Amino acid sequence: MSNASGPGRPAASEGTEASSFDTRKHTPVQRLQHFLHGNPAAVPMIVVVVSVVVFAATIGPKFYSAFTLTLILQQVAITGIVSAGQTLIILTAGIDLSVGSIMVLSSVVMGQFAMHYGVPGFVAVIAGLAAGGLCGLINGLLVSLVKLPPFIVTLGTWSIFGAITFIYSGNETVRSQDIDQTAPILHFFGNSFRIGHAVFTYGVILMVALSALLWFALNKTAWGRHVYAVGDDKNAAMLAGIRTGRVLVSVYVVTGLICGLAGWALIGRIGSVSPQAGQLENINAITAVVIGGTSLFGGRGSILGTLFGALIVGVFSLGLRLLGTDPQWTQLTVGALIIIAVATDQWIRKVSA
Amino acid sequence: MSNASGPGRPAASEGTEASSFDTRKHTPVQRLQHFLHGNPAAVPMIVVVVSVVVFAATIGPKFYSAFTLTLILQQVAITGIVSAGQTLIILTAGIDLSVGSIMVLSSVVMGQFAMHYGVPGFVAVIAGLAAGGLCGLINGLLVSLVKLPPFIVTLGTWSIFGAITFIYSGNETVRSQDIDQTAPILHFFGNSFRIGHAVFTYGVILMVALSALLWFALNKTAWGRHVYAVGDDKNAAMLAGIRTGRVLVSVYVVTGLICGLAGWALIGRIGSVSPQAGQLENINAITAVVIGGTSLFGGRGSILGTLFGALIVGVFSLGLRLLGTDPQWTQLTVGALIIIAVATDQWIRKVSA
Amino acid sequence: MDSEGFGMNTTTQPILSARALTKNYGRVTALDNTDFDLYPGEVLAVIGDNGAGKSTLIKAISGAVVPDSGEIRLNGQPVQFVSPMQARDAGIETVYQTLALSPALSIADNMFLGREIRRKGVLGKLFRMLDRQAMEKFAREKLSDLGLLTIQNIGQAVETLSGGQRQGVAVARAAAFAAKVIIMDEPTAALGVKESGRVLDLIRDVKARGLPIVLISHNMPHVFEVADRIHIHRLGRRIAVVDPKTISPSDAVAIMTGAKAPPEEGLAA
Amino acid sequence: MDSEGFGMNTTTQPILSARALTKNYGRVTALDNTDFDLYPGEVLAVIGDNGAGKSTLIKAISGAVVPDSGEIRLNGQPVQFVSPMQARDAGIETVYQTLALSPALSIADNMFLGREIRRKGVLGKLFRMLDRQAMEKFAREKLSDLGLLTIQNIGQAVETLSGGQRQGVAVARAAAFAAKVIIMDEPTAALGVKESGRVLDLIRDVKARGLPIVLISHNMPHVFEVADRIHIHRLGRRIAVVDPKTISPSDAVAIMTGAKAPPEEGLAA
Amino acid sequence: KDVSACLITKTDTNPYFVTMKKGAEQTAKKLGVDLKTYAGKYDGDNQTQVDDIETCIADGVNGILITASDTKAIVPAVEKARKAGILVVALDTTLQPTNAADVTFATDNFEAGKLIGEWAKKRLGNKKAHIAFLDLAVSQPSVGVQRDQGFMQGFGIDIKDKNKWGDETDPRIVGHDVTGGAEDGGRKAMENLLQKDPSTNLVYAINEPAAAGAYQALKAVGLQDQATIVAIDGGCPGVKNVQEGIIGATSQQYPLLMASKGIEAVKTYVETGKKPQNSPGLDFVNTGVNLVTDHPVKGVKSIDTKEGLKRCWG
Ligand SMILES: Nc1ncnc2c1ncn2[C@@H]1O[C@H](COP(=O)(O)OP(=O)(O)OP(=O)(O)O)[C@@H](O)[C@H]1O
Ligand SMILES: Nc1ncnc2c1ncn2[C@@H]1O[C@H](COP(=O)(O)OP(=O)(O)OP(=O)(O)O)[C@@H](O)[C@H]1O
Ligand SMILES: [Mg+2]
Ligand SMILES: [Mg+2]
Repeated sequence: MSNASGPGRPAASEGTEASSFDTRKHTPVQRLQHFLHGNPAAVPMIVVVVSVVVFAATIGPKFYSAFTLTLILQQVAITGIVSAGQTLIILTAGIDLSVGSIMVLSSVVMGQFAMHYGVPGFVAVIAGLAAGGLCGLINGLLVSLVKLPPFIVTLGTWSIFGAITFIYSGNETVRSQDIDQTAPILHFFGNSFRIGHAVFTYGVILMVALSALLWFALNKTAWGRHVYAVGDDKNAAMLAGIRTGRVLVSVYVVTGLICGLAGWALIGRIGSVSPQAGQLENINAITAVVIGGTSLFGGRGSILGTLFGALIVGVFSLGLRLLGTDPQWTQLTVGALIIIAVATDQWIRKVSA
Repeated sequence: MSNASGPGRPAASEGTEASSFDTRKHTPVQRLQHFLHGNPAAVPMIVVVVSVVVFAATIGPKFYSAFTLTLILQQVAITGIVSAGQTLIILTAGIDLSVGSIMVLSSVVMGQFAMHYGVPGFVAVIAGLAAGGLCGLINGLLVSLVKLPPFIVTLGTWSIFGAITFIYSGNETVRSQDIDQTAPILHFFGNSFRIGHAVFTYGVILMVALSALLWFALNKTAWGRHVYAVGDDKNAAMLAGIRTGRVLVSVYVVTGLICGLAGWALIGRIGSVSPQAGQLENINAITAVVIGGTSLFGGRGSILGTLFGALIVGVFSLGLRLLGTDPQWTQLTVGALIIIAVATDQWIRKVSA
Repeated sequence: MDSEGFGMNTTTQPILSARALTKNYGRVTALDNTDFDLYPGEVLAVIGDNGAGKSTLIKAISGAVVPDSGEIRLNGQPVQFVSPMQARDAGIETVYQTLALSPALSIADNMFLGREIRRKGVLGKLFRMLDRQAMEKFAREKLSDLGLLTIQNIGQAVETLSGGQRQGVAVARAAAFAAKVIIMDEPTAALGVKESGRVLDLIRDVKARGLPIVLISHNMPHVFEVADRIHIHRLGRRIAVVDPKTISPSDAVAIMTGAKAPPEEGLAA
Repeated sequence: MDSEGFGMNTTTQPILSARALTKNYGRVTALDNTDFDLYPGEVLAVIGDNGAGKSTLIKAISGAVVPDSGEIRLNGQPVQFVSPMQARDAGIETVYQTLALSPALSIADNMFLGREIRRKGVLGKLFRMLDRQAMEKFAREKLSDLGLLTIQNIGQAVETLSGGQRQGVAVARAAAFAAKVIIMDEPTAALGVKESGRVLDLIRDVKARGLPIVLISHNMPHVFEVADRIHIHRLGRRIAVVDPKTISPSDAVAIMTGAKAPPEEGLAA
Repeated sequence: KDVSACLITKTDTNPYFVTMKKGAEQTAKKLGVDLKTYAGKYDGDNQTQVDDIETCIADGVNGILITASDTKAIVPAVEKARKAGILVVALDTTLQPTNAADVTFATDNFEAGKLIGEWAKKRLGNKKAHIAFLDLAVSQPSVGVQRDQGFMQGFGIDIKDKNKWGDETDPRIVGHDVTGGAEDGGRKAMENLLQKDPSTNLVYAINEPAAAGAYQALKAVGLQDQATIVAIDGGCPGVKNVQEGIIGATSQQYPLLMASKGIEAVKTYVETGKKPQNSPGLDFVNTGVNLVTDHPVKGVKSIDTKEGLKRCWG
């Protein structure tokens, strides 16, 4: 009666004869593939480890030092945070092209409130986060109430939020020194602590904590199950009694808030508030999610995969820079990397299906 | 026995009783909706006409002149050509983020061949078109053989082709005057003729002719039917005996060639060969296709819709400029326009289903 | 038809009834002023040609589509469901023709979709953490109670199950949670002979527990095996209600396809 | 089983046969070293539980999946189809369980998918222009020849048809173009009583034209109504071939579900 | 002792920065300096430049040469590098504040704009000006703003807020449009503004590629003789265009010079600990701007195109 080893075997294998189907020997390779199939974040994790090892062997201690490795973490923190939000959206079979615009808009709101409206720093932060949440709400309502394709909605709001940022800020960059004097809380995520040579900014902690929190929410709460269900088959989820509209709106709002957090962390990272920042953050985030093994068709993927996906890009960017590669060649390599990562993932899934 | 007016009515309406289902009166509004539903390109066409009328009424003769209206055609020609290719891809349920890169790469190849390899102009053109086709072939093989999602493939090749363009050209701009001396054929599509005050460049003619040709191919040839079938339901198309792989590859190659043509037309429009041009052409093209009413899920849409979609963006951009709107506000308006256009389209389809 | 006579000529009151339901999809009339009645404890079969509007009827009753007009009553009280959630909360469980399962989620997750059990204490209250163990235990019990399947791993994804096993999960979910009514849309369409038999057994089990059941099916032998009354649907409306003990399957089919006029006393059965 | 005996103990040669076909999907064995034989002019029914591998078997025969191992012969000649196109070109037409229609295309377009008629002359040769008129005329003829449907507008999109009408288009397509063999996978699963009857009539028509037919169905009455021989599939392989005239439906089901051992002379029927 | 340095440019697609990179590489080779090059992904991409600076710190270089995309926003990262003992050399554009960098080899972009503004004013004489502004991007990166506002000041337009364009009310302004600093954007922007005012007779272009695009638009309607185009950069294709009368005048900058001086400064600093002297009266080393034109006007110093071609880049 054991069909534990053949989960795909349907009703017919329930009888005693089923055993005859399960006696095929599994080679170690097959077992590895099976493991990889069961753990979607495993492939990107392995790629991270392998690439660190390869770069360390090639470049030596300059790369393989606590300082450099934690530097990579700092460099991917913003993208890591934004792509955590992007993962939620893509899990619902959506896509959000406006994440970068929301992030910058939030940071600009924080800067303007703190510098020009004379409110305390934490009020400015709350205003910025609220702006992010509001942008997410607009996206979410257009997607769930007006039922427009997310690609279109966020293609539109990408322009709109971007334009609002420029108009609202008057293209003004707020200087780091001024922030330090008026509202140092805006720099919170830029502060760091050291453990030996390793340097961790609070932005890095935020990225890791946020990923852990979302992992918990996605896997251990009803909301998380609903997010997967909506992305998997929206109509089935609706018929099964899930309020799909609410789930969608909540996902876009949460992502908006996460982008707001990213905007706050961005101020910490670059010091100043610049309306010009983050113009490619949407592409970076989608790249991280995709390399992390989340399906653009929704319902399949993991937040940890995304974290490793962002790290892969970070490791490659820094590694190639330290190797002295030309920026154009780095761009070429990252392009090839995206394709190779997804092809590998696909191959593993196929063989271990 | 007439169920002509109720195509959605299934088997049960075959009998004589069916008539009882068809006696509902149809108001003029309903009839209009039905017409719009049957003609997917009608909505964007109407939007073009209405917006021209509104702008003409607001701005006056500065806008509503043969010269200005043909100027809009010139301005949208490049995007119109590229989005004709993009339409093909989106009809197969794909998306091509690399179209802009392919276009620029092709134009750079033409420039380099003509200026540095001393080959005759038409050979340079052929080399450029071949480069475009080759890029399309690479995309097509990755999509159809390796079976990677088109979004990922072209996200990767977007970077790759872009990097190759810069590496290959060494960022060198070829000046218009030098082209005129060495290979004037590269400027072919920049030439124009007048009819009264209306000015038509050959680039505009190319856009219109290409759209007409693709309209014919999509609607009047087996290949076109296969493109729709593959986008509609790839598996069904395969089982019905269509070589879906070949169809997909052919679509990507044709789109590559069209991007090559766009690269040629680009030289005519801007005079010089510049590796920096066309960086947002992929977004422009997707926008035009989407506003033109083609579904991102494949199988539904039309090349004429895309043509009107490109025109809508062109009309709005120029109209808003003439109204004296700031560039920022133009960006905001175009973003809103995308959302409104698609929402309208959706609404019409829903009510007239 | 008599859109007023909610009491009809039966002594008991219907548990679930509808009057004059209409639903148009654009120019297609899926429901055309139709009535519906389900009495306590009975198995009501709904039969009709392809496209007659059977699925739309039960979707309207279960909140999955909102009718354009008409009235629905549960235990005599007018109700208006605008989402499947509301019908479910009112005790009506439905097995849809399309099953409504999420392929990538586990069997237990699917059984509890939208009514998950949370952990006791702060983990559940504050962190809203799921009680996986309790859910899996319950799911396993329900599945084996019904004797429907012998699934080893209740945590495996539904997409790894065969069509029959999936149907089993959907049926078990409805049977486990239904408080008032179970509706099944073609629960045996994709099933083999053995699997179909099990679903019919389940229907008898549920009936024995006192719950009324609505069964939509094209399979006349199945219908005549379990139904107490048969609602015949044609061109978007109920044209007759017949008693399977007094009508032959071929006559029922003849009425359904329009080859034969519905009996005079059709609606009184 | 006898993977060598291609001649078997019948005097006529099978028109289509397979030996030792195996197909694995990852860890699932869909076909397990199975055989298959179809003789000229016969209606062969294939029955089996859900997931027994029936659809996979006919997909292997029709080029829609490539078996991992095994041999297929058409008229005694080994063939290897790697795409449905090739099987079609060899005269084998298939109605898939999923119908394989393109919803957005018209009925005529669907019927000619992959074998469109081109215009005469330069328009067709050079511009490869379709001859819509000829295609629509042919499609209308075929559909009414078969008496299957009364569709007014042959240019309407398949998505506007009901399930039964769609099935009709798929069946008509296969019947119109088949030169050697027609395979039908559950052609009546989603159909009402009347529509099912028409498909069974069509099967008899086609048989009368001398073409052999493979019919996969869960519906025993249908199977016993039209089949000349019944291939019983279980756990990925053919376990018996029985004669519907000498076996009762319940015995066939018992063999199929494993409740009864296959007859000794099972394969000789 | 081994000397190593980083060069971080705004982008590596604009020929201006490509030239700068080439210049730096040549000098580095000559002086035996180990040089790695980095770049942002678009004009205004501050984030990547921050990443690049950090990488250079991790790499343990002696000096960083940077053309900052956002001259204010980059400052904290620069401070970090200086704290790590690295000599930071700002090239092309001064940081805000200028002394955030150890050394600056720059052209004053505002000054460059002012030169063409003054030239245009004199060149136009008494004719009523209709000026079209072809700017860089909607996001108004600082280089674009400085050039634009410099031009206005040189021309005698009240610039209001010096830190943004578009707030001016002078009736001579036809309008602003953005070009992305490339030919296709230049052509479209010119067409749009010509439509707004067909009597446009003066065109300010952010750089020479945009100017080339604008010329195509003017030529297409036969207005190339009505309108004078001025630009900034001084690349060889641009100077040739001045020579042929396509562009009236351009402010030439010297990226090669900046780059080689930057490398030299790093080398000297490592060997002797000395930093170069600032230009008199300035808080940076001015590598100079020259107005290149074949139509000199009184009171504005300029060089002709022959001289310009000798000193051009790219
Ligand atoms: N979402 C929809 N949009 C448009 N038309 C629809 C929709 N759902 C159902 N219809 C149409 O409404 C009519 C009734 O469909 P319904 O599914 O209720 O039939 P049914 O009796 O359940 O048929 P079957 O036996 O095939 O399941 C059909 O003509 C169908 O095409
Ligand atoms: N593309 C596929 N990928 C993975 N597994 C598959 C695939 N196609 C079929 N299978 C599996 O192969 C087995 C046989 O499937 P098949 O569809 O041939 O069964 P069937 O006899 O036609 O069943 P049914 O009566 O439900 O149509 C099943 O376990 C099924 O899950
Ligand atoms: Mg139904
Ligand atoms: Mg099957």
